[in-house]
Amino acid sequence: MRIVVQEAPFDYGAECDGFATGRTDVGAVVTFAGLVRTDADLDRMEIEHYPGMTESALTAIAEEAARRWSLQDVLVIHRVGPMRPGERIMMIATAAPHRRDAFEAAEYLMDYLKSRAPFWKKEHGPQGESWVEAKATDEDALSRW
Amino acid sequence: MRIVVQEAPFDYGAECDGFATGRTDVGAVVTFAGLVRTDADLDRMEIEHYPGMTESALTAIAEEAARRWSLQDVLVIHRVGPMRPGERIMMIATAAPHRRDAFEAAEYLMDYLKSRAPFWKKEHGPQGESWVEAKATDEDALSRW
Amino acid sequence: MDVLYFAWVRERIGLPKERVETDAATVADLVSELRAREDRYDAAFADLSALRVAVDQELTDFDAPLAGAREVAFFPPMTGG
Amino acid sequence: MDVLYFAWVRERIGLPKERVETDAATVADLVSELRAREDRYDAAFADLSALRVAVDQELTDFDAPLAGAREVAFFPPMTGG
Repeated sequence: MRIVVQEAPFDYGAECDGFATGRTDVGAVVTFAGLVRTDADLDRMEIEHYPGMTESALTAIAEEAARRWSLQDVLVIHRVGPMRPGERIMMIATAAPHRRDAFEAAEYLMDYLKSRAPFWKKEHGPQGESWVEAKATDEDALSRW
Repeated sequence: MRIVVQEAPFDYGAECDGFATGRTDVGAVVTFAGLVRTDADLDRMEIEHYPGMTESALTAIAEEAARRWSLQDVLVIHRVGPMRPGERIMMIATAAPHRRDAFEAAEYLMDYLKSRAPFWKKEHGPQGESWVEAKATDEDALSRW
Repeated sequence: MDVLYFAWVRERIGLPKERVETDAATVADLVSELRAREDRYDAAFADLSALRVAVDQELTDFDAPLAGAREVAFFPPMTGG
Repeated sequence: MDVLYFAWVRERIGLPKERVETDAATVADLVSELRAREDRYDAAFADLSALRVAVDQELTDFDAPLAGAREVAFFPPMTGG
């Protein structure tokens, strides 16, 4: 298990490649990448976090996923600080013997990371800046688990 | 949309990277890689397919996914021929504005690809060779959709 | 029409593809004709629940009509992914 | 104890962190003390349903006890991913 919180960009391709290399007990790898998306005029996004709690919250979420599903590895990388549209904000990866475990664990990680890890997004555009509001659908997503 | 059936290995990392690069309308990328897994003595696996129908079946499955979910791109790469334990058999990738679409479409693609695209796996080990049998759970997985 | 066999169906029948002249109205009729030919066909088609069929590269059922069909393929349940 | 503020809570109160001497028994008691201080605190804590709280870096509720707590943090619902 590897949990990383950093300002620097990460190499999504290399991380995916490393996750699906060199093991004969892994049958299924699922990865997710979250990108800075914009429908409109977004100049940049800024992500604030709670140093210390961020790492422990992500670790607790990943450990719970490893308890619930049969997983061989879990990776979470989340950036903080300023980012531009199209940049990668974060990624997760799961490795499991079977695809259902890899998929469900990945969705669980994303649902909890979204609403239970201390990150806050602020958008900066020509109309000024505003904090991204949490969506009711993201809170509702937790009731699946 | 890109559908590839080939004998040669593919570059999972580079494909993932390309899928999550250079677009500001994509918020979520999900990828899946299937590997040759072995609990026991497996020397190699061989995948047979039905040239012509394979490509059209995969295209139909991907097109149906694009109808059901809001997707910006879909990729399916599936190898045929001989493969050793640890090698990558196939991958899919989905890109969408939101994570739920990317995840559900990826799971749909995998469930249908597994049971409705004309591939057959044969395992070769010290005890001889045998065709992999389809699992009832894979057929049952289709009832979700 | 062309009749194709894949995986263990191909191995039991002993060939991947053959040209068959037939007036069979349905896939099931074609199966009956093939089974009557030789033991290896009879054995390969003994349990239809273990087989799948495609007509002109589309999955279908054993009661599907064959009118106009150019290619019929028999194979076990698929195991991709 | 250390009291931390994040995102718009930090902006409204005007600082990221402060040392608070308090005998508050619960988070809610601490919130009442802070609101009584100044308008900017009162405004930041006006709608508790829009806020989340962590005690010693663990998410908890506003009725959580503060005995032994070293660090309390207030922030809006999280928006990671």
